[in-house]
Amino acid sequence: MSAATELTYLVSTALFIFSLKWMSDPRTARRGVLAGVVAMVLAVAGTLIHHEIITYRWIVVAFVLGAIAGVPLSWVPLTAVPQRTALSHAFGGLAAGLVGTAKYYLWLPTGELTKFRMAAIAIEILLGYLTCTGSLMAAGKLQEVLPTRPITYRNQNFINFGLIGLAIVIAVWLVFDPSRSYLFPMLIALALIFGVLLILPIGGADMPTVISLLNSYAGLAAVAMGFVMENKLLITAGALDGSSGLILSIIMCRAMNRSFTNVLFGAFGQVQAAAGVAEQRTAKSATPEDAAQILQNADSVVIIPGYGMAVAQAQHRIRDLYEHLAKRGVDVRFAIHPVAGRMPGHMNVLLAEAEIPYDRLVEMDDINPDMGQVDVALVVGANDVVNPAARHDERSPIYGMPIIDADKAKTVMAIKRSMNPGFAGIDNELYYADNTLMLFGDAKAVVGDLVKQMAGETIH
Amino acid sequence: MSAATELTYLVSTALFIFSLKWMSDPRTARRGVLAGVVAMVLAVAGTLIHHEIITYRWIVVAFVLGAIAGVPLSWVPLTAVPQRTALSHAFGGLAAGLVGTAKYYLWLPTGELTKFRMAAIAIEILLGYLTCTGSLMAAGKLQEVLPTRPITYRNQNFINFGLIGLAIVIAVWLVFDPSRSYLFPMLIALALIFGVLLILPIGGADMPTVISLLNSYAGLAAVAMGFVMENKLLITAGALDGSSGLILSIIMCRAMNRSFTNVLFGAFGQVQAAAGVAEQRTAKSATPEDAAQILQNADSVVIIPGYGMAVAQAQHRIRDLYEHLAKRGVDVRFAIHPVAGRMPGHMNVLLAEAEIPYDRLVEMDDINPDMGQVDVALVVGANDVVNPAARHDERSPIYGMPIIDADKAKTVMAIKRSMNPGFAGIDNELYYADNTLMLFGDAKAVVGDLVKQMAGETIH
Amino acid sequence: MSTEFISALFVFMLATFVGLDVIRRVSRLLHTPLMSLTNAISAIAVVGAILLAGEAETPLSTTLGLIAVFASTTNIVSGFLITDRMLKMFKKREPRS
Amino acid sequence: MSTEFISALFVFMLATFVGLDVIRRVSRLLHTPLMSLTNAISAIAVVGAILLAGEAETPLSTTLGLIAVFASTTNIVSGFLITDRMLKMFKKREPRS
Ligand SMILES: NC(=O)c1ccc[n+]([C@@H]2O[C@H](COP(=O)([O-])OP(=O)(O)OC[C@H]3O[C@@H](n4cnc5c(N)ncnc54)[C@H](OP(=O)(O)O)[C@@H]3O)[C@@H](O)[C@H]2O)c1
Ligand SMILES: NC(=O)c1ccc[n+]([C@@H]2O[C@H](COP(=O)([O-])OP(=O)(O)OC[C@H]3O[C@@H](n4cnc5c(N)ncnc54)[C@H](OP(=O)(O)O)[C@@H]3O)[C@@H](O)[C@H]2O)c1
Repeated sequence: MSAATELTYLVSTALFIFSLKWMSDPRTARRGVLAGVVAMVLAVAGTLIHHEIITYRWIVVAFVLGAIAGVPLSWVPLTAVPQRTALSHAFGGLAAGLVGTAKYYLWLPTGELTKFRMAAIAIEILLGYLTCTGSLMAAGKLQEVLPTRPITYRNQNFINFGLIGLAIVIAVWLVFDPSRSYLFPMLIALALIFGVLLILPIGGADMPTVISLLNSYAGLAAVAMGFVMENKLLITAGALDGSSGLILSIIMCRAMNRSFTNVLFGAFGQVQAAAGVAEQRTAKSATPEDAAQILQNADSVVIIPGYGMAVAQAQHRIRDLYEHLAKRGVDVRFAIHPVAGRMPGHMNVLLAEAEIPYDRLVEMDDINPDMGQVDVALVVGANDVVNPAARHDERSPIYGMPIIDADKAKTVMAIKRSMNPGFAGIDNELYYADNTLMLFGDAKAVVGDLVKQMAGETIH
Repeated sequence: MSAATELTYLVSTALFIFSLKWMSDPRTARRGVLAGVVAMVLAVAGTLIHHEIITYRWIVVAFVLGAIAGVPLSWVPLTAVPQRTALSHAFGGLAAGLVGTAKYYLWLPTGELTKFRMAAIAIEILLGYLTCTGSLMAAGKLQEVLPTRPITYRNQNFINFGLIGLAIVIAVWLVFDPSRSYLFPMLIALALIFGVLLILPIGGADMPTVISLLNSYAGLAAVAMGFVMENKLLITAGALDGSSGLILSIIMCRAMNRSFTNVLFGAFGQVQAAAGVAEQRTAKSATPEDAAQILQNADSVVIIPGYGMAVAQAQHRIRDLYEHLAKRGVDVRFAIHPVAGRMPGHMNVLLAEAEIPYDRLVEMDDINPDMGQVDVALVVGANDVVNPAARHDERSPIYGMPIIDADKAKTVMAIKRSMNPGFAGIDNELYYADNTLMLFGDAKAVVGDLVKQMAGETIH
Repeated sequence: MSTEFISALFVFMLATFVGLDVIRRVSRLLHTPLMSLTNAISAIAVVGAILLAGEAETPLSTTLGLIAVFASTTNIVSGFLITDRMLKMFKKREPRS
Repeated sequence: MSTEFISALFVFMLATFVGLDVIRRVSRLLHTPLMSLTNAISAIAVVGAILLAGEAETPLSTTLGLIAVFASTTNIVSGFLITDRMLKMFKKREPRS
């Protein structure tokens, strides 16, 4: 690497760090993106000026094609963001894997394959290809082109661990004798297969956790590539990435009060589905008219959105509702549970899309103390995140998961289509509480009706 | 460097980082020290196993002597901590300077002095020797063996900048032609002299700021040494150190609402001393009896310690006072101003020494909102940090410096020996306020009397 | 183990420290954009891909390299674009008033 | 400029990032102990001093090295001891009850 290139890499690294630093606050976040872009441009430029680069034409072609493919990928609706992320992790993993593969076959004949390089390559391709197929599976499950429910079979974990064990043995073997080139394709194959098997038993709703785990794998693959190519930029950027993925998945697990192992091997969302038999208690339901009345007469309303709002794309209607109530001087806040929806921060993005100012969004820990004073808690397509069982019922699969105390509000109104359980597949006593009124129907439709009611009244 | 050494260095670096991380909380802080010790031991051990080391005997001797000199240095009374720190910065700077010097004369004949190495050496010795003499001066002023008031003369800044400019010119010259060995001693001399001149115009009470600035210089000198010796551990540890010193001095400047330049070239504490002529207003003073009465009948008391408490070593008496009042069910809290005393966190350490539980110590920003409800604010040897002028008097030299709003308390009692001004050398209207009672005398004595009063009463 | 390797380790360790610290302080509000931002950053693999494709040592390496370049570029472009698109939506002041 | 130098720069930059982040989060309560802890850490110069003294290339270098070792050791010992002494004092629970 020439000094020029190395220095560019240095600057690029610094910019990547600032890019992430600036994400700590919505006001600086876009600057963060800019920094990231500049950093990436510098990285590419610095690499292109590297003397050993001889052919540019094809690279440019690849750039152009990549851009052409990339732009539409950025147009996906926000509900499809998880899939998109998964998909591009697949690309990232693939890239890492391919580079590792090529390096192996380049160095094999020339005998440049030191033990150390071989080890790095082995790690790179394992992580790379595993991430590739794994992410594809995840994307498939999220897009529901694949069955989202966990697919399990006897000795599943045994088989998985067997596979990965075998892969490691082969990797070690290669490290000590890189010339056994017939082992290399086997390694690749194992990585690809393992990626698939790893995701099979994981329920669709656990995908976000898995995705950010895959994100950190992709990062680590880049780090390994950095060790292979003795390239510091790859190492730093990869490390930033790896830690990010790791922390996000930890946050999600904590917020669900579950362990990594439980997420990865627990086949969650299947066993419990059985437990989802609702005892025959009766839930009171209300008409949009009544609901609109109650809302308008309230002093303070807390809206608790959940996955259902995302599915129904109800955020814009909710914005209208929010404005109607605000006009009437009702104090409206939104209570955001860290794992409401299907990815971290899911609700924030949707509500932001509907131009609801983010200073109206309150985090769980900040709103819970006030819930007692709230007149109306309007639950829009949320279920597990407001399930009181998490507080008191040891036997419940979500016991211990922190929830939003909607039940403490004077009146609770819950919008959902049926009495069906949510992601955790368990019944929710909140709906049977005396102070709860159900509003059955698609979230978008129901909220729409509420707004009509109010609009109607404001007219005559 | 052998791989073994390098790896030890890697671990050592990690430990240094954790050592600082653990300082973020008093509960883990001591573990932090342990980590630091282990890291240092590893660093030394890793270096000793370095193959090129041939003589050990003398090194051991140096270790022993160093330890012998070091232990007593750690016994100094807490009020002398700033001096001690300054003194050992002097040692640190000296070490860096000497190593740089030696390296120069080692490489000079062998022609190993690349431009880059020469530059690194130049920076190392400049910072090193400057830190050495500068810290000695600082220590002298703090110990008051040197006049603490700023020493100024005409064109002072002009001369200082001239000197440093000259030093830089010489350094650059050496970089381009290291063989001009006669320049090297001049560089050393200039660094040494500059260190002295830099501190001369700075008032004794500004020393803490200067010390932590010197701390970061010492760190940067170590970094430069790291570049000279191509030693990563020196670079990382030095960088940690450099950033620490920098941040601490920034915090202090902020808390005094002053700029670096003002601290370094403002000759603070001299000009204002002139302005310290108190207009003839009368301050009410009270007897210990009255004071004890008032304190016992209060529901809530906030004690605001300042530099005077440190000088008088009154913290133990204050502990007694605290316990007497606590026994009587009075709610006693301590309001800690970030720059009360003469070094950051000065008050915390003294009060901790007196075994006052640290959950009773409240930071300025947290206590100020409550000051309005407080019955008695007991100011013990604090002055500037409770001077209301900082809030409203544009012309005051401390205008804009955040203060503890003692004046808002229902009753204020101020313990000090006279009406003399404090560090900033300005009059304090608080003492003339209607709700203020002065308790004249040495803090230790006065608080002692207060305690006696209460003890007395508790008996009969 | 070369010094080159150890200094790589140093860089890796320090970068991880930085990463963990920085990410921990990202506002919850922005976790979804963060995911796609880091996703774009992970496309840094493009560097390795370019080197591979550009040095054009064997047809195999060049082709694999080019595919990798293509794949990573897609991530870079889509990743940054969508992140910015999401962030554009976050508004503090009331929209219409 | 050798790669060795640049990777040194990398290490320096990253370490600074870490340092600034870590120090910023040190509790105000502990700023005095922090000062003496970092003061002890700055005695890392002992590493350079040992190398210098140990390689014993010229009398001059050895002597200077030894003095440096002495000076830094003093800092290490006194720095860590006094820091710990101060920290021992910080108690949360009420002393006598
Ligand atoms: N956010 C993350 O990062 C993340 C990651 C992994 C797992 N998870 C899990 O996902 C769950 C999120 O909880 P949540 O309360 O937000 O969602 P939830 O528990 O999955 O419940 C969603 C509810 O919305 C209702 N719904 C679905 N479509 C609807 C529509 N079109 N209109 C109205 N209602 C609709 C469903 O009831 P009906 O079918 O009766 O309408 C369902 O009960 C948690 O269990 C969390 O652990 C989250
Ligand atoms: N903490 C830091 O890091 C730091 C760093 C640099 C500068 N400073 C500066 O230091 C000052 C600290 O403010 P401060 O209010 O704590 O102290 P101060 O403003 O210096 O006032 C101390 C007061 O204590 C009194 N005093 C001295 N000896 C005493 C004794 N034996 N018994 C009783 N009273 C005694 C003095 O009045 P009498 O003479 O009448 O007794 C004096 O007015 C601020 O101006 C700050 O900017 C602090």
